[in-house]
Amino acid sequence: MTFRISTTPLDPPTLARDLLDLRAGAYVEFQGWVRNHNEDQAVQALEYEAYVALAEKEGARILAEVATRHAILGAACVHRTGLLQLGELAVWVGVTAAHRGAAFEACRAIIDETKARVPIWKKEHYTSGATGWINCATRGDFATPAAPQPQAGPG
Amino acid sequence: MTFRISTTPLDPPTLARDLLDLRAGAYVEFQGWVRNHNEDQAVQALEYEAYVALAEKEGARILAEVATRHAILGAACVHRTGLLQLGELAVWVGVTAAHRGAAFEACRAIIDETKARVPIWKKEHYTSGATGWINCATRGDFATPAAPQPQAGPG
Amino acid sequence: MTSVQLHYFALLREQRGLSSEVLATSATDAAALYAELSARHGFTLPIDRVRVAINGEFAPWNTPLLEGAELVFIPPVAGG
Amino acid sequence: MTSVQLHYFALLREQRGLSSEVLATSATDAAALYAELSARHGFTLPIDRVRVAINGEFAPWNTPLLEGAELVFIPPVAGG
Repeated sequence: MTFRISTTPLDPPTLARDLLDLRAGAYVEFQGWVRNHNEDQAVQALEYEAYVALAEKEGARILAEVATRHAILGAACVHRTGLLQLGELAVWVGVTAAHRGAAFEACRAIIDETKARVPIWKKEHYTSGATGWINCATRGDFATPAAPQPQAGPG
Repeated sequence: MTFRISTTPLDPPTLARDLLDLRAGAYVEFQGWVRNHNEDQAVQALEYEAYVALAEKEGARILAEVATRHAILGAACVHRTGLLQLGELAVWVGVTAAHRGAAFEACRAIIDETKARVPIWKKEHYTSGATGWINCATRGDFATPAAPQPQAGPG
Repeated sequence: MTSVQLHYFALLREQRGLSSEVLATSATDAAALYAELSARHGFTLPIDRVRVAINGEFAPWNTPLLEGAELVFIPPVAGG
Repeated sequence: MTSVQLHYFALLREQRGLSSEVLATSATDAAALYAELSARHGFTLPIDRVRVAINGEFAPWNTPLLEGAELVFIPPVAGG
């Protein structure tokens, strides 16, 4: 159960290796890739920034919470920071379980909670030359609308 | 969109490579591993057998159906046959989509439908020396209960 | 008599003791043929847990048997 | 006056023009400090879209400022 911020490229097979478990019948993996558009804008690159100490602490809490709610055997999440090009891997989540239902649900919950709660920020660089911090627009001009604010405080 | 039966080991990174797509923001993968137990019995190995021609036809229908119901960009599934040892990869599903919701739902649907409809059979070899074709028990003595029968006729 | 080609998989292959055969039968549809073979070889799966494929496609049990047809009886599947 | 350490990330880092600073303030809680800095540096994010972390943990906005505390204002997150 590790949640880690990485400044270097992620290699899924290497990451998955730590989750090998002979009790596991199901392995579900999520990869978030830098895609070439957001809403109607053409994207050229993404820049990720994290408050590493708190991100890893909050991420570990997410993994622990998910493990109490779903019958999983293992779970891990690694998130990149820095400037990422189109097609690059921004976030990886891997989950093992005896049965696939728990693995799918836990994997989904981990990425959902990570996006909602972990102090990581994303700046889009558009092909037009403009840039925008996602969820930070205050006049609704270019970035995506803010997600609902998570509750203050851990947990 | 390919569904394939393979008599040789599966390599997830190689399989995933065919799904790379700059429009995709989400990639979800399922791996079914040979686990060391089923219900309360210790398993030593699994033997998979397929009616290859019909399996690949039915599998292709599943992928096409799922693609009409979910906003995905690509999907593939490969299933092993032969004798597999503990920890070996029996089935691999990969799905890409612009957004993660569709990728998770489609991946889950593909493995669920594959297990329910595709003519592939699994024989468990227990450490006790006994064996059993899964879902084929007629006296409820050792194998898992039969799944609900799918409708006759192509999907 | 109608001559058909049969392929067996999994439990049915083991209970039949072979993978394929060509058979002359007086059965007129797939259901009757399964009943005939069950009686002869002691198949343990009742027909309502089995499906049939004819010439490479799933087919209804009451499909008439045509000369040269290829049949596969499909035990409950268990991929994954 | 209370002396606190501040770290800035993302939009707030750009609007502040630096990543960290040590600041002496007369604000008595985190909310008052954010208001003070917003007025001085033109932060565009209203306080209800920002969270605060004190000494490495999320904290309520009305947490009193203690000498030497480390504060981070957290803009809306967007991982993934």
